[in-house]
This record gives sequence, C-alpha cells and structure tokens, in this order.
Amino acid sequence: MIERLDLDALVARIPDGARLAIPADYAGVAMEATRALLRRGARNLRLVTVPTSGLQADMLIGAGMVVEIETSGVTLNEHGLAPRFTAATKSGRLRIVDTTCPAVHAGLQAAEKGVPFMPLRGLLGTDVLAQRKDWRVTDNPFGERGDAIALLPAIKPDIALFHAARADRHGNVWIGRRRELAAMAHASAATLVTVEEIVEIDLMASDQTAAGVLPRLYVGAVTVANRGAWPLGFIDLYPADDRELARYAAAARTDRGFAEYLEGALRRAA
Amino acid sequence: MIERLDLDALVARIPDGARLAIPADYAGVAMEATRALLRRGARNLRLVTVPTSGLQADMLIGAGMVVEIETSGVTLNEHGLAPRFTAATKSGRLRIVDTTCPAVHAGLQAAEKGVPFMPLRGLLGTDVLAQRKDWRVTDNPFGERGDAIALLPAIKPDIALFHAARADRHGNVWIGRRRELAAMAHASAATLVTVEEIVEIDLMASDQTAAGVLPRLYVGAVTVANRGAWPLGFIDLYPADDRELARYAAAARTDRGFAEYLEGALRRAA
Amino acid sequence: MTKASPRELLIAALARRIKGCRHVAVGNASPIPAAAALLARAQSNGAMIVYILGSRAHNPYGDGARELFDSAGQGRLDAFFLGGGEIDGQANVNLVTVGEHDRPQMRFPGSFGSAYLYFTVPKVILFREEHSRRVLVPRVSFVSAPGTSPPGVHRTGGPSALVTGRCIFSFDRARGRFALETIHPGQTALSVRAETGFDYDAPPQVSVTEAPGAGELRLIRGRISNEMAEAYPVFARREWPSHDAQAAGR
Amino acid sequence: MTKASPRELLIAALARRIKGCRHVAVGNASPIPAAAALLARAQSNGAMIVYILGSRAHNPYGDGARELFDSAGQGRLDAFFLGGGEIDGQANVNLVTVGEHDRPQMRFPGSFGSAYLYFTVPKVILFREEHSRRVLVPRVSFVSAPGTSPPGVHRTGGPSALVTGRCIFSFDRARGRFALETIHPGQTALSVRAETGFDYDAPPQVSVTEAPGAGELRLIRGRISNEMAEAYPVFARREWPSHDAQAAGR
Repeated sequence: MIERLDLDALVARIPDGARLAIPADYAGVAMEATRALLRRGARNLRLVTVPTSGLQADMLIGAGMVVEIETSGVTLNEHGLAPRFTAATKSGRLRIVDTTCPAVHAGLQAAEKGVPFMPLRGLLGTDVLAQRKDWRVTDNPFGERGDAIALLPAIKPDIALFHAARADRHGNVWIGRRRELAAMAHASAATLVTVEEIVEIDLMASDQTAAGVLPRLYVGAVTVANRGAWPLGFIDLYPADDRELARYAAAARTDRGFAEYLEGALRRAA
Repeated sequence: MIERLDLDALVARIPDGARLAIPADYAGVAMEATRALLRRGARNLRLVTVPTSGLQADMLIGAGMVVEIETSGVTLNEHGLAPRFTAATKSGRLRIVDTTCPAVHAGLQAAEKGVPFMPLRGLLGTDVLAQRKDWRVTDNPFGERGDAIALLPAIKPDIALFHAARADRHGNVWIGRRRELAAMAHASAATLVTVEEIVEIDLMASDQTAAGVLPRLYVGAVTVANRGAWPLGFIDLYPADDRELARYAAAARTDRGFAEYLEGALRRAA
Repeated sequence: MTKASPRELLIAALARRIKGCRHVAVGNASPIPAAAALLARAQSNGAMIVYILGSRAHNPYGDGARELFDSAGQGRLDAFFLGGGEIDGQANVNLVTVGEHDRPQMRFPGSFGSAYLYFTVPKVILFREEHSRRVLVPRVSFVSAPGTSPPGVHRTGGPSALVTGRCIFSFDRARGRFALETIHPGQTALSVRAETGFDYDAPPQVSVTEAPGAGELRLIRGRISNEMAEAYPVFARREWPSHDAQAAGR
Repeated sequence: MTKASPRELLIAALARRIKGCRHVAVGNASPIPAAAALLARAQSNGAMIVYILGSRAHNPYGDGARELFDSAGQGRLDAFFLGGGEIDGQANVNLVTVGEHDRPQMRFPGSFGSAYLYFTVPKVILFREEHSRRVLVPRVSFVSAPGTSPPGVHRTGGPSALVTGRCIFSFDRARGRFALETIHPGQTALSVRAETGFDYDAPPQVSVTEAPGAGELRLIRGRISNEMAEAYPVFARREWPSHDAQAAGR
C-alpha cells in the first residue's frame, strides 16, 4: 500500500533547500500542493523546470522561496511574461541557470541511466553553453577529428512533484503520454504526486493501463487533490481557467499586487 | 493512411545486407514475417537483437541468411540452447558481436537522441568490453581523475521489424508497455510492423490508448498477420506453443533436422 | 468574404513555406505559426504531421516532451518556427536577456529548444510579428541560437527565412545574410529598411507578399479558427471573435 | 506433507537471502531463483517488488526492457540472481565462450545484463544448480562479469554468495574469495571440495543448509507453483506435476 498523506504532510516532505523538479504547464502541475508549500513557507528551493514552467515557478519565486532556477523558459504563455520571474531576474536575487529544453531531458536521462553525463548536439556557439561552467565540450571520439560535442552532467533532483489523473492503492500512478514525468521521477531521489483520484483497480494488472503508468517503485507518497492543477488546465479533465490566469498576470505585475493575490489564493485554498 | 502491404511485399522492404533490429521473445516477434523472409531467402543480414533473441534469430541463422549478429544472448529459454546459433558459432561462419543488454538499449537511445555515443557504467574489466574494438573507454570529465567510463556508439539499424497487437489506419501502432520497441523504431531508418488487427479508431485520439502508441511518424508499413508471433507467445493474446518450440528445439539439433523443420514450416505457412 | 487581416496574410504566407513538409513543429507562444501549421496540415490531405506545443489535440508523440527533440535529432523533423526577443542580420536569435546576463535590462522567458532545434531542423522559419529596430538588431545581446556555425560544427539545420509583420526575408546560410523577398501590403522597401536594425540585401524591385486566396481564407476562418481555440483560446477569441459561438458549439 | 525436494530446498535458501529487499530481479533461464523471488515476495506482505524476465504477471515496469537496467543504475535494484556457464574462485562469471571467442569449444547464450548488473546491484546472488569442476573452474575462459574490480572503478554492487546444488558459499569482496557457508543435506565438506574446481575457505565444522519449514513448503507448492506456471511452464510441470490440474484451473 502506498503512503497517503494530506497536502500539508505531502509538502512537508520537501525540505528547505531541496532541488525540486517540476513539470511544464501542459504536463500536470501540482498547483494545489504548491499552494500548500506556499502556506508553509519553504526556503531556498532550487527549481528544475522540466523543461519549462509558468504560474508555479512564478508564484514560488514571487513568494521569495526560490534561490535558483534551472530553466529553458518561464512564461505565462498567452497571458504574457511571467511577472515575478521577470522582476526577480532584474533584482539579482535569483540565480538563473539558463538551459535549453533537450538539455533538461538529456540531464534527467543521464540520472535515469545512472551515468554521469549525456552528450547533446547543437549548443555550440550559443551563450547558453558559454554561461554553463558545469557543461563540457569534447571531441566526439567516434567522429572525425575536431567534431566537438557538448557533454551535460546528470540532473538529480531531490524531489519530483507533479499532478496526475489517478493512482492505485499500491502507488502506481497513471501519467498517460507524459513520459517526461517518468524520466523526472526516475532521476529524482523521491517523487511526490497529487492525483485527481485513487482507483480500486491495480493499474499494472492490464497492459492497457500499465502502458501509461509510473510504477510504485518510484513513488514516495500520494495525495488526492481534486482539480489539483487549477487554475492550469489538466489533460482532458479540465481546461485552463483563463480568467484566473489573466487575473494573476495583471495582479503580479507589482510586488503589492502579487502579495494581495497570494494572500487571497492561500486563504481560499485553506 | 498507412501503407498496408501483404507479407511478401512487407519483407521485400528488407534489403539483403540490411542491419535488422528484432525484439526479444517477450516483446512481440514478427515470426510470420520471418517465415516470409525465410521463403524469400534474404542474404547477409546483420541482426541486432533488442537485447536478446531466440527462435527468430536461430531460424534465420540456420537458413544461412545471417552474416553477423550483435546480441546479448540467443536462447530458446526453457527449451535450451539455440541450436543453430550454437552450431554457427563453432563453424566460424557467423560473426558474433557480443554485447550486454543495457548496452543495446544505450546504443539505440544514442541513435534515438541523434548523438554519436552514450556512456554506460559497468563493463570495465569484462571481456565483453575487451572484444569490442568499436567501444571506447574515457575518463569521466565530471568525476575524479581516473574515473573510467565506457562510451558506446549509436546503434542505427536500417530496419526494425516487430509484431504488435494493433495499428490504426493512420499507422499508429499500439505497443503497450514494450517501450523498447519505440526506441528501436526511433533508432532505425525504417520500421516494418505486423499486427493482429487494424482498428477503426484513431489510437492517438485519447490519452488512454495514446500512452501505448508508437506514432505513425516512424512506421513505414503495416501488415495484418493473425497470430503473427506464433509459435512464440504474444502478450495476453496467446501463450507460447511449447509443443511446437520443443519440436523445433529437438529438430534443429542437426543440420538435417533443421532443414526438414524449415521446409515444413515454410510450406505450412505459405 | 471580408479581406484577409494582416494576421491572416501572415498565416497563409507561413503555411506556404512549409508545404510538402512531412513533420512540422510549433513551439511556445506562437499562435500565428500554429495557425499556419494547421492550415498547411489541412491542405496536405492527412500527410503532414503537426506538433503544437501545449496542444492536446495536436500532439503526435507517444514519448512525452522529449520526442520533439529526439525526432529532430533523428532528422525526422522537417520544419520548425522560432521567434526571438532579438534577431540580428546573421540570423542569431536571443530569447534570454538584453544587457548583462545576471543583471539584465530586459529578460525574456528563455531559450526553450532553440539552442538545439536551430541546429537540427532543416527548415527553421523565424517569425516575429513586431518588426522594429528594437527586435531586429545589428547584433543580439545573447545568442540563444546562432544563425550559422563555422565549418566542422555538426549542423543539419538552420534558418531559411524570417517572416515579420512587414515583410519576408530569405536567409542565405553560406553568406550568413538576409535578402528581402517580399513586402506585405502597405509596406515599401524604404519603410522596411527604416525599421530594420541590420543590413540586408534587397532586389531593385521587391514584390508584394501574396494574399491568401478565397479557399485559404475559408479554411482559416472555419476549421483553423476552431482548432486554434484549443491551444490558443485568447488569440482565437481576439482574432476571430465572430467564430466564438461556432467554436463553443463544437 | 512430503519432504522438501532438493529444488525446494534451494528455493527456500535463495528466498531467505533476499528477505527485506525492496526490489529484486530475476534474469533469463532461472526458474529456481524465480520461484525464490516469488516466495520472498509472498512472505513480504506486498512490500517486495519482483521482476521476472519473460513474465507478464511479474513485470513491475512501465518503461520496457530498459527499466531493469536503468533502475539498477539509479541504485533502486537491491538484489539480482545470476547464473554462469563458468564461475571461478574470484566470482568471475562466464556466459559466453569456452576456448577462443571466434572458434569456441563451447558457446553459451551470451552475457545478457551481467556485464552491467554485476556492477550496479548491491546483492548479486550467483546461482548454478550444477556443482561440478566443469562449471566451478579455477579461471573462467571469458569474463562476462568480473567478481571484483580494482580501486577507482565505479562499482556499487557485486556478488554476495554462490548457491549451488551442493552448498552455499558466501563471497568476501575485499579478499575476492569464497567461503563455504553451509552444505545441503547429503553433502560433506569433502564431497563439495572434490567437485569444486577453485580453492575457497571452509570452517572446521560446516553446518547444513536449513530446510524449508512447513509454511514455506505450503507456499512453494501452492501459490508459488501456480505463479511459476506462467513464466516457467516446463519447469513447473516437471517440478510440481501434481499441481498441474490446480494450476490449469486458475
């Protein structure tokens, strides 16, 4: 049986200072858990966005809980720039480790395979590469002399946190086509999941459901969070709440607007 | 719409000399297509087993159609050693490129990612590594000095051939949990698939089915082959025909027994 | 039928450039390229495979977000649309910062997949609706993705054109230089030159970008506007307000 | 209940060695280790996750055949059973050839995952039912997987024991040497020494391998024999013929 926690107990598993992997807006963002984390007041988080983020990273940054973010992009998409991220970049208080989407996937795959690094094409001559003192360029030992290729170190988050449609009582989590969530969990020391529901069947029992499962081997704890990705949309279960996102985008343009929005959001969710 | 071919036309897409990737016995072996290939009489095939093989490789080798096999293991499992493989290894006529299962997966993943190589732990001090002149050992540039690690070149088959439960009319193929088939297809220049049935729904339309799909982007052609993995078993659709496998294992112990078995098998399938 | 809007013109122009491609992808915050890809797909009789980041309906992958990049690395992605906070005359693209990286004057969302896809996709079409000296600069502050690479760099892709709200430039990879191809209705060679921060080649006489035909316009305002409502609801509502009811009814 | 068969004794002995493990995997052609893993799992009250290669029912992975190796690389696989065409006194394992690699006297199926899992799984239990000088050799002809590695080699796993049809050896990784731990009923210290091709340590008095208790035997002959009929039908029929009807009825 999987350990089932309430939201506060779930986010208590995210220690201050943790390297926390979070998925992109389209892949299942644990917003309800994020509000619980914001209520608790986490400190010094180091976010790894897989490979991008939006509202979730922006709120954590706005609340001053993030010291570092490794990301390919933070944006509210149709609702514009992520305002707290953008403000923080100019303040110099947030360490931004710029990367590119396939480099995030490659780094997680390196951790998933238990290898120290992964090669990746592209990158040469970019300032993304120039900024990354932790990346290396080497000659491809299988190529012509002078065929340079970048090597990226494994990304090993402490915690992966995401939202999924369902889990079974054993802790198998149905992630469907969002296989980056599996890579993220494989790469991370521990994985915390919120789900819309716990189902009674064993998701691994039939190939039909097992094809979309992150197995219990990787899952530390599960919490039911109804509409847990709101106001972001979640697969075919609910669309994004565009009105709420627009309200956030407008409010978060200023420090004060953000503080008021946050207070309201945490009060309502409590 | 996907190109649908009859079995002979499907295997006509496998040129003599092709580097041909085939899955392990448990993952969906296209035995009916293999019999068509045996009837045609392919030449100089270079097999890559993903990561092992059994009856399929043994029959192709027995028929003299294979010049090279890169494999982690060829066995009839409970029915003993693969007799034609074993005989061929002693004849010196078959080039055996010994490997280890995770190295096959890593090589395919390198091709899948479009990188020239993949690092892998383990291997150091093995004769598997010592035999592989195409593998390299390097110092891990992210580790302590002298932290040696093996680098394996990408494996890029010309053709991937396997059997699956179903495809839709667009060519999306449902592979369920057998994700090594996706890696094999991604790594290969072309993929040929036999299926138990063509379904009328679009397998990509719902997340429930899409989670187990190899998308049409990779699929060159599809052929319906009822009980296409026989006498091997196939997922939950049919078990292995142990009597037939025992019959093969006994017959194939000798050149003559194999020739007689082959003749019977090809006649019956025609 | 009313005349094509400036954006509908862009949609049709972009769609024409990817005709015949088998596999096309559209990245973050790119409603006009997304509509163009959907238009080209609708015209391809089912042959074109289109990925639109953030869309559930237009996701042809089974391997998660990684598959876009992996398929590009395999040489299976024919065309990609890329925007830019800044774009310069060598087709370098900046999606990160203007000014110092650690204390920027301006911060964009990030490089997304550009530092990889620009190298691996044969036909990358740069698109930025805003055509101004703020965007089209002599030299980008930060290279998210370089327009060209020195010999020896493994590169199977790169920029083929730059489409803006004023014109279309083609890109000569060997020379690392843009050439004005067509200007949109209402623009002149001079107005384009005035608003462009980098130098480029221009023919003595430049023709006007072809407007969408009646069939294209019908497709855009019908099927494409409806498809767009899923991944780009805000854009679709703004661009095709009269189609709201129709889209909601689907 | 009839007395435990020699194989049932081995199943129980192997199961005891993986007690408390969270994640255990069994590779190719290993019916006795498979039964042992299933027994340990049945006794774990749902805590143990067992993978049996080739089994559909006992496949806890969602990422295909790769996941066994990836999970080991992550440090998530606690125990693995490994056989050997040859095994030597330094716990080197040969699954490939005896004699010249290209013109062997004897060819085994291949190394499978041994060249990797022997390095990455903390507790690898070597198992070979045949205990003879043909199998337990002074020095293997081909090293599929080395028992020990020099300092500096990244290695988080390795052999912990060797279980045969005659006895159990434990392995001292620091010394690279086996020690006789227990002998199975019917064996003597001398009979084991006579059939072993390598040198090993032995205590002055060696105890006998503990036989399975009544509860273990009931589990083996009931639930485990039924579970085994799926992945190892030939073995299950031969070992537990009286259970055929029961298994068929499930």
